[in-house]
Amino acid sequence: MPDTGYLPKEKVKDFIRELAKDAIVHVPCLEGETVVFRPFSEDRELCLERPANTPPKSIIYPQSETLFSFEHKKDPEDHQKMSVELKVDIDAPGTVIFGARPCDARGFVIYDRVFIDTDTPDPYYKKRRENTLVVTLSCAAPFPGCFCVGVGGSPAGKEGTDAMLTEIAGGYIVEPVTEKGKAILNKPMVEDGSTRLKDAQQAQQKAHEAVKNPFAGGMPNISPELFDADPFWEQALSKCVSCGACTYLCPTCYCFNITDEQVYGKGERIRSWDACMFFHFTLEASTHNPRPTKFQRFKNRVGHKFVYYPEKYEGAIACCGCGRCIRYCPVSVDISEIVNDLGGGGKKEQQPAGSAKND
Amino acid sequence: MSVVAEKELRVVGFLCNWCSYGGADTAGVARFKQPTDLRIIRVPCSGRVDPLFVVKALLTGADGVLVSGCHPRDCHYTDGNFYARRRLEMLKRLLPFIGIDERRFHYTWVSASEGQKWQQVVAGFTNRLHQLGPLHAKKENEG
Amino acid sequence: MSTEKVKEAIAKVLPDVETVICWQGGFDAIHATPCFVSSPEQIDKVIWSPLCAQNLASYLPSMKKKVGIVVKGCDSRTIVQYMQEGLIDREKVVIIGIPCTGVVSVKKILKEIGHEAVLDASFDGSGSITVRTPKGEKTLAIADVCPDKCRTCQYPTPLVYDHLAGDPITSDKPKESVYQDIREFDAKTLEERKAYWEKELDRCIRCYACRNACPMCVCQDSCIAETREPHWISQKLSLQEKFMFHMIHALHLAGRCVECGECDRVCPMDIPVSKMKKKINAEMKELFNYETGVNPDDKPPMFTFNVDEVKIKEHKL
Amino acid sequence: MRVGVFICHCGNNIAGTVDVAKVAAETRKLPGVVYATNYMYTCSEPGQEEIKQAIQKENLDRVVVAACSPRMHENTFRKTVEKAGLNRYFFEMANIREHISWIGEDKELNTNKAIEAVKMAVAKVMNDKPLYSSSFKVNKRVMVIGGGVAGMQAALDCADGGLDVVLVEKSPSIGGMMARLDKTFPTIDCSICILGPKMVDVAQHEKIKLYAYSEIEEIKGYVGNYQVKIRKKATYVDWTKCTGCGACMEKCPTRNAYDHFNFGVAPTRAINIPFPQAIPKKAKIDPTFCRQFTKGKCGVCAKICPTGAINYEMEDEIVTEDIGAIVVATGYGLFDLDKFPEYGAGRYPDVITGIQYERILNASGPTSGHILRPSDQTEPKTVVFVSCAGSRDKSLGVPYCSNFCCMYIAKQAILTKDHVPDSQSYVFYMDIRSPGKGYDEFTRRAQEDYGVKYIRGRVSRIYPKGKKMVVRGADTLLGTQVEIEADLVVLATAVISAPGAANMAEKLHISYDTFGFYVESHPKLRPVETNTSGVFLAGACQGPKDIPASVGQGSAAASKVLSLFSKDMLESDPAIAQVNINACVGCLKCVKTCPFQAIKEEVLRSGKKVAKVIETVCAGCGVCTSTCPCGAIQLQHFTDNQLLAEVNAICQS
Repeated sequence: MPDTGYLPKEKVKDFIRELAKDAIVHVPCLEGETVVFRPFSEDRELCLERPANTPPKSIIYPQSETLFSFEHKKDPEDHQKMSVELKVDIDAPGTVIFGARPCDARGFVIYDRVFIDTDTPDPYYKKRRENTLVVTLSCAAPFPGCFCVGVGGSPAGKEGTDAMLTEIAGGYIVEPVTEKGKAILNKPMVEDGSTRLKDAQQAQQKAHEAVKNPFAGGMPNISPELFDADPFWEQALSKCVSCGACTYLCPTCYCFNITDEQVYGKGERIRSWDACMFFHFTLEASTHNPRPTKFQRFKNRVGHKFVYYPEKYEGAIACCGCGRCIRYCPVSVDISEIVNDLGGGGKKEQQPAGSAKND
Repeated sequence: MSVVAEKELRVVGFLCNWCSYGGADTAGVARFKQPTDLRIIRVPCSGRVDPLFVVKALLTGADGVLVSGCHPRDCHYTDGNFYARRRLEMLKRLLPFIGIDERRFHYTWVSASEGQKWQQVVAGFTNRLHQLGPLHAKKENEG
Repeated sequence: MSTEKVKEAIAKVLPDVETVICWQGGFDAIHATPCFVSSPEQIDKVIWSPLCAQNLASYLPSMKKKVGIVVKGCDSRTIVQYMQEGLIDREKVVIIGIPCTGVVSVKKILKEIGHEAVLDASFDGSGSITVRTPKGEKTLAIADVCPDKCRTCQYPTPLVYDHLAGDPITSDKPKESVYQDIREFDAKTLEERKAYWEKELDRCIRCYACRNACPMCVCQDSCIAETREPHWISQKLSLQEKFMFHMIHALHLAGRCVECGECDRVCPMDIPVSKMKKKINAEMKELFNYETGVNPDDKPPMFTFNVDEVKIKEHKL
Repeated sequence: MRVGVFICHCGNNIAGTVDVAKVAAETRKLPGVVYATNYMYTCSEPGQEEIKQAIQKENLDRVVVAACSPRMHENTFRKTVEKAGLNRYFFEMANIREHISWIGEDKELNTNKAIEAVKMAVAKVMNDKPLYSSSFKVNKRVMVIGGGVAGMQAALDCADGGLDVVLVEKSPSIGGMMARLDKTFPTIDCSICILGPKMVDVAQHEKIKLYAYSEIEEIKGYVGNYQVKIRKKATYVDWTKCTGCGACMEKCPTRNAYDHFNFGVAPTRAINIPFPQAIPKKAKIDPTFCRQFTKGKCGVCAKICPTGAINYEMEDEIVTEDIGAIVVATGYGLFDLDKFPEYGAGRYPDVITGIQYERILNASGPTSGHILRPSDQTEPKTVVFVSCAGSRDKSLGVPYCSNFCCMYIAKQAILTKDHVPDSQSYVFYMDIRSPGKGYDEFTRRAQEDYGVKYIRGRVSRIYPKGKKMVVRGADTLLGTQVEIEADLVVLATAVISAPGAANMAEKLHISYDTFGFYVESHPKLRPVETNTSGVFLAGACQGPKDIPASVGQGSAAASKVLSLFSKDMLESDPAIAQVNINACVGCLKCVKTCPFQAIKEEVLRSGKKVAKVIETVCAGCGVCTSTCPCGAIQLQHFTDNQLLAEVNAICQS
């Protein structure tokens, strides 16, 4: 069996159909002007031309998920006795994410460290991650706001991916990354692509060079003084409207909230995405909030991605440079600009460890 | 446990304490027979009825919502129903825009002495809803 | 329309105020971003062009000191509405008005250029924008890529201002055109409308960008979409909950939406968020002959009443 | 949470069409409910005792009673749970009688509906919060609006009970309708002879402050603390100087002014004292007729007045009175003759109303008590009375019975015979309604002793023929047409609500029915109370009633005021709006919509602007709660979450 496959353009749909035989295949679909991941069905309009507005993160890490459901049950013999019945469902069906971008897949690596590679893995995330095959599509050109190369990624990066497609004339080169990914080379629509791999590599190289690198001179060395200076954030964030677009569209944001939603004796315990841009983030029951202003909350967002996470995970930056937070920000807040400003001109010597480790 | 399947629809009524709740009591005292679908929530004034209650009910399972207050000028709180009238009219005009039949929402004025009118309102609205049928597809294990 | 006139006006106003809220260039050549100018040397970075789409008036209620602000005609309705509702102290705002012939919608430009990264963009002064991408150049008429609100703009010149940067202009758009889209949507069947909203709202990710960018959403951190006291909606991501959120948004804006279109502009999922509010506005016009953000002495219709409502007829069963 | 549910049979009223045992059984399955039982009469003493015992024994912390309407017994049971140590707001009622058992015929559906009603109540009670009243001082002054016999009685009883009374009368004299009557039935007592002394008592009572010729402008406040603005209408006569000598009236050159007191039977002067016994006996000028006002010159009265009391420049004056309770005794009005086209629509001078005939009969009336018909001042020999002129007539008039017309017709017929012994009276009637003490005997006397001819049937037409009025009607007992050539026709026009009754109700925040009569709190058990605490009703403003009933209600209302004022402090209703200052964004939309101006702006120490509820002014309507976009101002006991719990109980479970 060859190491590299080739998928002719006209067979893409057949290929997805084939995958859909024993898994739910999430594909980027065009809805109006919006690209969103949807479970594949024949009436969907596939869109591989540009990254989805929302990353596929919710497929493995849902925006809102039921951890368990509960119901208060009365003892039929003694109505004074009541028990609580719990139901947990952590089963995850076989799933394929098709057409995610390398930055999207890289987001999963950031989550894996938090939810899987620990002493207490999260069963819900773990099960879904294990049962999901990630087939990415490398980017041929950058999109507004993209800066993956600045944070150690690449338009053809393979972190978090099981197999990667790269567009060449007439079709796609299929490069398996993991054992799981190799299996798709067996699908009947996939031809041998070994001879054309270099075309793909050329395209990848070209794309890599076209991506803007805001940290061209190296990752800024964040100044602790600036980082802790309120005026810095007030200056940089006056325009921020504290919405959750940046966090909810971010492939690497994973803060969550847990709430019980019940109506009349039964309900569910829900885990849902939180966003550090919201006032309710870290709002305490006493009504005290350690981060009462948007400045403090945005500091948390930058800190989490560029300071705290790297401190905890051997320098890995919790940002994949997909550019969505810049692209979709109502007031065009540019996180790369803020990180640069935080550097105050000082640069780190080397590329981020997160990517270096895997190279 | 819920409304009796096939026979009843889910109808939520918000009644002001002073007029319409009293009107419903008057209808009861006079034994004016009515369909059984309606479930009544007592509020002090129709002005207390945030249109969002109507929306919430219609979105979460009600087949119809009825709001009834004192006749204009006869509000126990002087002006409450004047606000209600504007808000509820606005809602009535918005509902079809979002795809909910405006006939599923009715607002009216019934005084404490109008037992007969109350009977007509309940019967008329319930019949209308039965003609329209259920709003929601049958739910399985809705919680 | 000239940046120089705006800069001059800012320079004139600046000594009187803490800061002037205006626009500067954004992360690429088709984005502008709000900026807060508080010293003369910062004036240089100020721009004024059809890129300046954001409604800066939204920042006013949160300003504690006296500020200057640059507004377009449409943005000025926000200020008028704030005055109606007592949300700002007019004495503490110095308004630099700009007569505006229309701005551009970044979303529409991106659609035209295939969502490519933008290398450069320029305006030729005669109503078109030329955008350069790695794939080449494209010249677009602003009239083709303007937000929908510009197509029916009735107030190109601000309704309230202290300084006007430019000469007043009047609208050449027919008044009837404003709610044409609403009337067209009204003409659809109930099922079509229902299906439309189910499809559109299903994309909502509840990021609340529409809410937070909305100048009239006064609650912000206290929004009942997130509270448990009261607990109107849950954290589930069902269509029902999304619908409920948008109804909260729409009903709280009933007779208050100034049609600035910020909600539509900022939605990352391209949901036509403003549509329900515009529908209500059309009804407010019909019922009470009320138009938001036009006359500072008007009363928002949901906070007042007439003992005899001429247009509201009792509904029969 | 430990909720106890008590399901009432109400004898057979509920148990007849609701399976109460099943309701109890299903209720026991509800989460939170630890005790549920059904009982024959929950409101009875043993029934209430059972609730108290269950609270102790089962350690209940919330109680639901499924029985009749909360408008009936909510207070009863609140007191019950309070006596057992629970907060009175940890109680809810499910109305399974008026709203279920009495209106539904299908027992299965009724039972299911009752189960749901209980479920809603349980959902609500589990969201209830304890609320605590605060107390406030009562201003022990009472205002009586209306100086007719009912209002006078109320004023005198209150004053005799030691209260300060403010009596407001819109016409120049107190006395009301009774002062216009000639005699009263069934005793043929002289009306003014028995009323006059009462009027004098009112005038002389040191505790009663009288505002005659004054109207209520505005009422603000709440029980115990009302502020009432009174408009003292301009009389153009300084009443502090006027001695009531009547010289002005004698000399006034304008002789065609409309006489309101005599209902226009004859004209009066532009400056007049309405009647000899008027209290206060003071003159007033009617500017619509006075030449000084219409033509700009005259001044006769000013010249003639011995005390110089005339003041043409006088203007209305507004005074404010602080009071604690209000008795409304605004009386009634009469149906207009214009409404009867078939009776000439008021065009025939010899077709008059019953009250006009009273004035003609009256010794101090325009004819000095001689019966002379208006057209030619001759003595009528044939008089026809038409009862139910507008009453019990859905198409032209009002559907109800005007209560006292049958009686006064009999009285007037008797008096006619007394005055003109050779006269013959006829009465067209539908039914003779005479259920009072001695009443039926009275109507029989009219027929048997005075020869009044009663014809059962309605009058279809009245038209002139020479000097006579032809009354054409049916005699339904004989089954024939009847035509009577009468000299005078008296119509017993329907009693309607007083002019401006609706407007007054709106000022008072009380309810009125379709016809403008004020609605009492309960038709049987709270006949003089209204739903607005501190406002009581007396007399015909609540519905047509005769003198003894009006006097009785006047006294009843007074006793209610006296018992209300027996305490120095009143307890406030804690179910009012409350602001969560953490959630409040200070947009102050609630301030704009509050119907009571009960919300004001407050600046916290942090500089944050928030809304603040003035507790004593808030009436608990909840308009603010539905106005507040962020849910920061919540009407207690009807909060968003409490109502949502009910909505969810219906829609989502």
